[in-house]
Amino acid sequence: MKNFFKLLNFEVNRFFKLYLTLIGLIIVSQFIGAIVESKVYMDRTDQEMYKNQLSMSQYIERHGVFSFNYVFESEWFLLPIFFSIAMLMIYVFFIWYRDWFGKNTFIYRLLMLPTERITIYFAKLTTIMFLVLGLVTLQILLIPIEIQIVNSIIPTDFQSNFSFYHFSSFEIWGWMYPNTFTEFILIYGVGLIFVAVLFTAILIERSYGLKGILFAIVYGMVSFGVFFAPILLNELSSGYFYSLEVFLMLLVMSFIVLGSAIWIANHLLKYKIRV
Amino acid sequence: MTVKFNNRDPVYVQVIRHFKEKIAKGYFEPGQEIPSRRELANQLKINPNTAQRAYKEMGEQGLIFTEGNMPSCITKDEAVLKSVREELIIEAVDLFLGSIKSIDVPLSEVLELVKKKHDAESGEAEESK
Amino acid sequence: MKKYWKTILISLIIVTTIGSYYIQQAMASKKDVSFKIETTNGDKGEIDNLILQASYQNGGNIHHWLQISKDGSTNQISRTFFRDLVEAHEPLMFQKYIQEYRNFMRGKVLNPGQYFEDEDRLIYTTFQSNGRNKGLGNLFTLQIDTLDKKTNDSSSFEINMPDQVRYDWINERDIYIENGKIKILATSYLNGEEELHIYTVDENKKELEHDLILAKLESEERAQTSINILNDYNKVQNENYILYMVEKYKYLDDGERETIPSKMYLYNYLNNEVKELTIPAELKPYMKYMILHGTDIFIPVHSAIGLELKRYNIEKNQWEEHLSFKYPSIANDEEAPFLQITDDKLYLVSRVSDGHFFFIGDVRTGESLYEGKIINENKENLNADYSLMIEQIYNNMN
Amino acid sequence: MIEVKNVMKKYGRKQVLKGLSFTAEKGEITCLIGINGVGKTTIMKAIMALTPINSGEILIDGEKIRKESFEKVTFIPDTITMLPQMKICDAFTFMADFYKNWDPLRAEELLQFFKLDPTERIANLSKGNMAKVNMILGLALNVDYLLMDEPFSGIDIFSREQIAEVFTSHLIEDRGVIITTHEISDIEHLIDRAVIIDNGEVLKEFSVEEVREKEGKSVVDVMREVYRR
Repeated sequence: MKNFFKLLNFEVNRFFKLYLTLIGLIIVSQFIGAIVESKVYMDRTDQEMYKNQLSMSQYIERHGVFSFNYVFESEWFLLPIFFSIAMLMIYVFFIWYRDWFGKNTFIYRLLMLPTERITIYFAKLTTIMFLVLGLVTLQILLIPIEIQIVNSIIPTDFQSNFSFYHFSSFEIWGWMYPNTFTEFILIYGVGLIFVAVLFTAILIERSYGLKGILFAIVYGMVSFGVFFAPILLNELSSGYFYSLEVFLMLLVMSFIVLGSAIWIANHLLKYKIRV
Repeated sequence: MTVKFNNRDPVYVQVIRHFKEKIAKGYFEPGQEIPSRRELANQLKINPNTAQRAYKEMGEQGLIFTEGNMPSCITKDEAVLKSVREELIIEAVDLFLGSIKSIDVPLSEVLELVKKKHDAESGEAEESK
Repeated sequence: MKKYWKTILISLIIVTTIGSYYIQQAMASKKDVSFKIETTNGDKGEIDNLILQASYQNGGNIHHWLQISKDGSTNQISRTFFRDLVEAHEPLMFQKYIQEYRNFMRGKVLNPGQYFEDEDRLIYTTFQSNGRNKGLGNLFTLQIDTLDKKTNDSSSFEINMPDQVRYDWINERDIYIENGKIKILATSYLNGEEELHIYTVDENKKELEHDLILAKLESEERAQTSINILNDYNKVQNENYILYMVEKYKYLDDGERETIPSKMYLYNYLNNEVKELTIPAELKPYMKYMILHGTDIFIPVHSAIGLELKRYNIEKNQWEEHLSFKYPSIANDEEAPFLQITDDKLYLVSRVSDGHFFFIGDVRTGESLYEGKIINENKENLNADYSLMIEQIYNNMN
Repeated sequence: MIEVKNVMKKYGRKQVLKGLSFTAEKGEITCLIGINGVGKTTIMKAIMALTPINSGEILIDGEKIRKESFEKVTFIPDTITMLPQMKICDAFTFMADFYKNWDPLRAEELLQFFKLDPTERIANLSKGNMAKVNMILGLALNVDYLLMDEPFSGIDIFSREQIAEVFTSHLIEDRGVIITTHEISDIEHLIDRAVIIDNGEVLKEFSVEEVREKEGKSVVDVMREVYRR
């Protein structure tokens, strides 16, 4: 356990510089976005009002007040998020391959540590989740600030009130910030399983070389299949099962998939891994 | 001290011979302390186990002695020391004789030459001092 | 310890932030939009067993579903993930079915038009297409599942529709069962043509006995014609009559469509007769709001002083003098008033300045039983221009 | 004692180890000799469970390798096993973090012996110094067995001498050492036992002193014989 935390900390530190730059990028880009979008809106409003000689109230009649979607659906806001997601996706692979193909083959050291090798797997897995949740948190913290920025630019009459549960009505937010904590756990749980399966696939490749790539793909597809089997089953039986039943089946399947991913990874690291 | 070892004779044998020479030359006084086997190994760049072996042999031959866990010392036994010296001389002479046998010259002549050469060298040695 | 500060710090931030985010969420949903019914007049008892299944829009176009009863409203934003999983969002009648007949209801489409219920049976019928060969239409098999409500055992049989019954899809509207005959009212579509059918099945012979076409629309006329069935969509019990109109309309330049004089028909399950209803000219504009109730047809006419219910009795086939319910004008064009007549009771919900007016009247006597208001309890969570739509009013007793 | 019992291993079709066996005693320096690519490194990896074997078994003091074993036997590969961006001292803290039997004093001593600066980044080290640091990472662990892969290859003569010196010091004493080389002459006098390997098999396993004593042959002589066969 102690070693797990040491490794976790170690892995986090390895990514930390990059992580900070990522965070910086998001903050800067989103703040710029908030400013630019609200300025653009105000310019448009002024012109409109000037052109057709509208009073503020008349204008609001016609066009409605400022909506935060202007900001939250702008590239300024979304691109850095997608970029971060992409980065983390890449890092899921990098976090392993760097230890083999890095300038110094650090994997020697990792595999020779006097601790169960699966601990390394868990540490790396946790690291990824840790980084993801870190960014999720960052976004929660940024939103209010951005609202402040917007409201400092937009005159009060044009402001619309924004509360967090409307937040979850944009599509991606619905996924990133589900309404209830239960859903939060479930969604990020699925994320965890996804990463775990990828990790195991990577280890398969690392253990069996070229052949491994094939195995890895097969393994990946099987896991995917097993995971979605309940939904498929329900489709085929044209909705024979009630959603609660489907959910419970999914739950069981997820545990099977996750369990097997860990079991396989453990076996590979113990007996099959190659340096 | 450094020694050039050959690869064919056992290293420990070569170490012992090296010690005998030192004794004969009188670099080692009787009862003088000698380096621990670790130091020796380090100095001669040999495996500590070999050094150990060498010391063991020398102990058996009575060349060195160890009291309790005191560092080992060169033996004080004159007889042994003397025998070491003789052993070396005899070895050398045997070698010498062996080589002149092949070209059979009368001993007297040889001895002449030997004497002359020896004096000359030692003479140079004198001057060089 | 101190060389772990980064990790520890970040973890703390994550936990606290996400934690407080969801605590805040919970808070937000506590003081969530919630409606309550305020009695202004009449017998409170009227609403004791009523459940109004409704949805409201708060700006944007997301429908938030909720149920309003005398004890206020269930708020749906705070609905837990699991309440969704137990079909809490389905119409109440089906929630009830699923609770009581869990196995029978498996994999069934929740469309009232496909169900029939009386005191001892629940029957479900569905047309299953054999796949999709577009153009020529699909062959269909009619599946009929019967549940004996007493013994709770179910039986099922299938009938292959004859070859001439070829459609792209069939949409069931109503089921009527009388001594061994199952009559299915369904609209069938093929290459843009629309037909209104009565399929008669003999329960015991298990065969299609009769296929009656009530109405047919050619693909070209469908652009400005449609077949509207004016029966209560949610009624699964027998109704002897089907009231339907072939509505013709034209589009005005502002995109609104205007009904032009159209024909209204009445089909009688008992004798398979169709007859056209002649509507007095002055009522024609309101005909598409007609409501069939038992042997009466009602035409609501909203006026300044309240509501007039023109009444036509089918058996006597004559117009009888109308009922009128008096209440302050509720003329309002944003939200069309909601009208429902069940068990001789008229339920009306209509937008008024400070909420929604809720009225219950007796359609036999025409007297007002109840008047009240549905109002939003905490204004701050709802924009002024919110809209509330009543989907259906249920009476828990039956 | 490390026992390697007829270990077989394939890489794809190529049979790299063909039922190879030998033993290495604690307190002895055993040298695996053989030209490059005969599977010397593979054996070491196999001992450390860094590569799977197809058959045979490897025992360390009679047990299969477990996580505890890594406190008992360590491997010094021919590349350094720390991250380039680390300082030498960082590397040491890492070791101290994870290994119970990391001996910081000895690490210090070795740093001084090799005249290395602990604040130096590993990336900036010369090849020779990197090899030395790599050595320290292994030597400063209080392990019974040390596996060294080609510690002398490709580094400058002085570094070699320094490293060679380590072998004659208390740092090695009483430990079991397995060392691979394709160039025996540097260390001929340092080793106790030699295991001559050629394409995946042990050609001869012997104690060097014995051979010198009984047959008056040098290790190289023996190699000549066995290869000629």
